[in-house]
Amino acid sequence: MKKLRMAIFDFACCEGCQLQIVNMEEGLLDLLDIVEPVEWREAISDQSEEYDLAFVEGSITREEDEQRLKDIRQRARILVALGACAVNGGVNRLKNAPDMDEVRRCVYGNSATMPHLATAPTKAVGEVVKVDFEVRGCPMSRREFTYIVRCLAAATTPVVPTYPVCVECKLRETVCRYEFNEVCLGVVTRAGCNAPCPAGGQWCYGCRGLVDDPNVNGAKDIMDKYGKTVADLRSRMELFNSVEARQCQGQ
Amino acid sequence: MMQTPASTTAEADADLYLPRPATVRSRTVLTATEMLFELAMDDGKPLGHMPGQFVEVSLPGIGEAPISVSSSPDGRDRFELVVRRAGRVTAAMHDCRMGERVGIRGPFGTHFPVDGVLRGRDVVFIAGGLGLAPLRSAIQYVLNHRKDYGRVTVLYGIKSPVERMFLDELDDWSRRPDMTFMETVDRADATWKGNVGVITRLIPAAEIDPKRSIVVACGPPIMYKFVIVSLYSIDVANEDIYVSLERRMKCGIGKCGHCQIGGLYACLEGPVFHYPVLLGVEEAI
Amino acid sequence: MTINVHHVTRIEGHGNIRLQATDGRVEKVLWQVPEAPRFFEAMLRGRSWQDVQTVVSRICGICSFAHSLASIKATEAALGLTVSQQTDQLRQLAFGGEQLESHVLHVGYLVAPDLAGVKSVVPLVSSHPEVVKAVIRAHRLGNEWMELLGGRRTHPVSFRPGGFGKLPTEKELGDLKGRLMNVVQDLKLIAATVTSLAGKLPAFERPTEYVALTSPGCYTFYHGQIGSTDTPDTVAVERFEEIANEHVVAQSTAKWARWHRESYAVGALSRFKLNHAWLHPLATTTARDLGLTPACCNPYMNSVAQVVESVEVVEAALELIDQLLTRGIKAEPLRPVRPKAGTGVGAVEAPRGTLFHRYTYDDHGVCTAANVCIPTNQNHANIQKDFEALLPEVIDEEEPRVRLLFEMLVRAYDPCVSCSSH
Amino acid sequence: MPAKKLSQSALALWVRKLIETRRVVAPQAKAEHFAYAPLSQAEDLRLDHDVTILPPRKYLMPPSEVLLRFTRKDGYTSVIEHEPMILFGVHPYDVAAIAQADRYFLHDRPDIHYQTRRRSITIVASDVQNASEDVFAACLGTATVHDGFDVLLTRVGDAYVIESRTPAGDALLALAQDLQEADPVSLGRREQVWEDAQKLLRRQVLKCNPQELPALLDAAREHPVWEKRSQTCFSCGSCVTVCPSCFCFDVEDELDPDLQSGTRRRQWDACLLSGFAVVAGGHNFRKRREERYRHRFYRKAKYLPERFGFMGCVGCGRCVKACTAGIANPVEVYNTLLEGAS
Ligand SMILES: Cc1cc2nc3c(=O)[nH]c(=O)nc-3n(C[C@H](O)[C@H](O)[C@H](O)COP(=O)(O)OP(=O)(O)OC[C@H]3O[C@@H](n4cnc5c(N)ncnc54)[C@H](O)[C@@H]3O)c2cc1C
Ligand code: SF4
Ligand code: SF4
Ligand code: SF4
Repeated sequence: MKKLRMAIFDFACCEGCQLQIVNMEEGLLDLLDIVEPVEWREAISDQSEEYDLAFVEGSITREEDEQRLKDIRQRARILVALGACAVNGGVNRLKNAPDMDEVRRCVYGNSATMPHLATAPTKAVGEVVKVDFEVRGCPMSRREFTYIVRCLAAATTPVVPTYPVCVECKLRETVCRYEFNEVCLGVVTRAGCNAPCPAGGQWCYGCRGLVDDPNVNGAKDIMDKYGKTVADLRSRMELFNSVEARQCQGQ
Repeated sequence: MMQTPASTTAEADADLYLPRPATVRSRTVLTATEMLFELAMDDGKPLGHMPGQFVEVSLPGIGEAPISVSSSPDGRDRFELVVRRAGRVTAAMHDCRMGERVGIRGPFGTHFPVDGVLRGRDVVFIAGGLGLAPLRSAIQYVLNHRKDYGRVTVLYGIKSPVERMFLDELDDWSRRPDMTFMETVDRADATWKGNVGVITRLIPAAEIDPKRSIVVACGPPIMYKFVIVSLYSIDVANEDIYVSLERRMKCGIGKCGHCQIGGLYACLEGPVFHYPVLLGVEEAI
Repeated sequence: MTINVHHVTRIEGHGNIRLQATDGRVEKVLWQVPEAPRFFEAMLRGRSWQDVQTVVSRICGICSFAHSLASIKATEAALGLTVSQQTDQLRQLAFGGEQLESHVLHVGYLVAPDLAGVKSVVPLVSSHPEVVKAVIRAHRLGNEWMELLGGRRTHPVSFRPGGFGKLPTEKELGDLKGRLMNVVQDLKLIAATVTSLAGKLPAFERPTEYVALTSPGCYTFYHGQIGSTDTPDTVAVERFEEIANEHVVAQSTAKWARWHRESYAVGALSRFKLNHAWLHPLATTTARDLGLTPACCNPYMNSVAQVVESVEVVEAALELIDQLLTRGIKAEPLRPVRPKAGTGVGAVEAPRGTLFHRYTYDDHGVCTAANVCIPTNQNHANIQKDFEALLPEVIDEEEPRVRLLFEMLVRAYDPCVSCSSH
Repeated sequence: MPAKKLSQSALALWVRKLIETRRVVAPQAKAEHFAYAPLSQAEDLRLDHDVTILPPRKYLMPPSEVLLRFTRKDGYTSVIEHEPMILFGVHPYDVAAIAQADRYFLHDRPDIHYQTRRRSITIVASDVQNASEDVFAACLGTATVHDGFDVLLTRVGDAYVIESRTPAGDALLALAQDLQEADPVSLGRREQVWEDAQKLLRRQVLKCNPQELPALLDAAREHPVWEKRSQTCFSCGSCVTVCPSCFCFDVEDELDPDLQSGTRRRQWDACLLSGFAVVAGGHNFRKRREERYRHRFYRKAKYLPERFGFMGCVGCGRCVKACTAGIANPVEVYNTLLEGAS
């Protein structure tokens, strides 16, 4: 079987998703049996003109980055968005505000107008170019990444869960965060991560994005039941799903 | 954890989930999305199915999908499947070349009563789209034993002319003096000279004698609603209707729970149902 | 000679090297950071005290534990929360895992190819299988160690303001201890390999100011005050803005810092220079074997200091686990927090150097202002100064060699460039 | 074998002995709750547990289990996994649920994956010492059981009455020291425990005889309760994931790193999940929340009883707690239907 020529690129992000590839440890060696990295700045010093499989990590926050991304898209047969930043903008969307100049001043003070500090509202990769597949999560799950790469190498379509994180909590016998009186987004968030956050002692903050048909009405009722407000829910949802959070009305 | 290599135990033969090897003997493009496969079990034995039954087709690393047997049981060691490219397994199946191995479980499920109540009666087949695939098995069977049945009518409805399958057979059917074949398309194109409109239009025109006929229908979920109403309008009784239903299936043997239609299992009590059984089963049609 | 390295490889984030010289005369020597800035300080405004660490952890995937812990310390300081000794020790223990993981990653995957004269770790898999396996094992242990204490390897979830959301069991700590004892062999092999290749590191020296947290009696990563090689006085972490003096320059989207001189350095070498006296025995021997002395002013030796620290964190962890197990792990449910207005600073030694977070909260525990000062920010100016000193020294060498020396210099700092443009 | 008696300390010694000889799986503390897990020391055993988060079915039919291995070259082979194991401390309602699973998987054409695991499991049942706040087993006749286990333990004061029902059970008892004949007083107290269980395991009260439920449901398809209660359903499947009487599964292939071989696995599935009845092309046979929500009750209280003769619910109450939205409680649903019916 011919190895897929793989490239990895990053835009505005923490590069934690790429780190997951290194974190596969010995599994990385297995991966190298089916893909050949031809460009991966963080790990190797090669560059290439074309790729079968391009992974793009990070959000798009500048005009020049849109161009770079479009160029990558042109060279790539399959383009996969890697991690929340790439899939839906992730935490980077939190900076989007009506007044971007004010945002620049907040960080760079008097120097904010210097041209190299220009920034635009955060976009997900899919808002700039066509994305063929997504690996969700912040960071993405190593298991899911491996699975998706294997599917692509075997020329079949990966199937990823569309049900909420609660399923995985139940299977792990994790005690529900609502029992600790905490606002957990697991009820409306796509599973596939194996629910590490509730198992690790924290609520799910929704990094994999919402399920296809989130029952936000249901979520509001739960807030009442546990003495929380929709504002609590929305403020947590904003972290990784600011677009949806804004649509979630309430006091 | 202990693993018993099952090939060494007698029990392995009894593993309901273990596919048996079969080989692709030929493949024929039917339409842009449908392909006909001729398969033979590697053990050389006939599949042993009845018209209307289905098999579970496995491709390693991709998965399994239920597919109706489209050929009539005729004693040969070959059988035919029509596969529409719909998802993972069916797409990978389309990539299967001659000589490639697939896994087969089954045949499973109920069948059309070709050896039972159909005998001696007028038979009306109503096929919507891919529904022709399973019905073809029964149609062939009936035609092979033509003298056992009364009038034979086949009504075939399809979205557009390019989706017609088995053109030679359709042609043959339309010429045969011992049967009636009528077809219609939802949308005609430049080449199409025949009927245009939904399949129910054919029903009044088919001169079905409600007293003598048994109707056997197979098509997409939406088709049944209209076909049944139309059959009522020509006084066909519930007792004289059989339908074949499709549901999601993960085992084919009544364990996985996916294909439940109310309390019925599409893989055990179906896919072929005597229509009265479905009356009052809200999820059925 | 014109050298333009557009995006240095094998570092975290995007940085460019721009060198130009004619007839032995330097015309341009620049360390550029074109990384897209992310505006985390702006993002934090309006976030609840409970969600702040979740957000700031995303500043850096490689040192997310450092960010989470600095963040939690800052939030606790602002809200007036105190934590138990157990919590404090478990956090320190967790942090050791990140130092090991990060250092091994840097030395084993990113620096080693240069020493071996190849472009990535991939060829080393076949040319140096034993040491690559040791690197993978040590890296895996670092990761699993982090996962045990932090709930995940990257972007931890078990640390919560006031304590832990989930505690490790005594059995798990016991198991970790056993594995830590085993990893010592791997670290020795890695150190020996680095020793054998240390000759490949350029003999370039440029004294500068070295800054790190310091806390007498302990080779600290987690507590302490700001120390410097330029002054015997230490400064409270709450005053970090006065020592970092962050400013914006045209060649970088990341801010620069300076204290007593035009630039200063943070990171493993700085920590070693300030705190070497308190290294554990095996780490002390390792430093000696590697030829690392407190007088060292060679920035390339930062990677060597990381090897020493890898040993140090394992020794320190073994000690911590013993103390924790002796007292026994006690369930300490999180106490409800009543938010109040306040401001607080948290500082830790991230693998790459000193990291500061400052937050201001209002009465409802909503963050109204934040300032985050990253190790690599504090190093950028120093990298530039190193560049300026190095180029004249090597100006007569072949272009590829010069290019390599500069790339290696950048890598030696283990820069977290995207982190610095947070 | 006639009933015997074991002191608390003898019980602990016996458990220690069992751990030495075989994998023992038993309820242990997990946060504020309990979960079945491999027992490494007798001290961790919690026979006083109210209910475990997941039922013991996770050992009879693991959440993810290999059915087959395949290679591209050689095709498929069955993988029959099993591990001799003692399921220790199983509450009566869970024993009843295991009997249901036996019936479900072994009737007609037996599932040998289930069968092989099942045969290698020895069940030490335990009468309930502390009732969970949601339990209603007594309403469904599963507060106590008289078969379906190998050994039954019942706490009577400071001691246990222990009774073996099978040769496998006898073999376990043979490992116990200080076994005494159960005296009439202890046996009498055991009777009392069984009698009390009928009151204790009735924290929720079903206001009809379970046999009446199929008929009740027959007339209730259009009842507003489905729509009303399912409004807040998250389609998270928690209620069925924790259910000892749910058996639905999904099957998936997984490739090995070399892409040339791999496994076919079955995973627990849940009819409450939105994709459960979706077929290729996207048609969903149970598209609306209320349809999925309703299906669960019909499957449990109508379809399964009609097909297999058992009600697909043993009254453990796990779903009540597991449901974040608080709508899964079957007793509430059936009682609401009853109100309308009367
Ligand atoms: C009794 C029966 C007879 C059928 N006969 C034929 C036939 O003759 N020719 C033909 O082309 N198709 C037939 N189908 C439909 C065919 O099974 C589906 O198109 C096929 O399962 C899609 O699988 P996939 O892996 O390609 O698609 P994916 O969408 O990738 O499927 C994923 C999984 O969903 C399940 N699934 C999806 N769609 C269906 C479905 N419609 N029915 C059951 N399970 C589904 C399968 O278990 C599959 O593994 C029949 C279905 C049934 C139930
Ligand atoms: S998705 Fe999360 S982990 Fe991945 S790069 Fe973005 S911030 Fe980092
Ligand atoms: S902790 Fe969160 S994800 Fe888990 S069951 Fe509870 S609500 Fe669902
Ligand atoms: S539990 Fe939630 S926050 Fe955690 S990884 Fe999963 S989706 Fe992301």
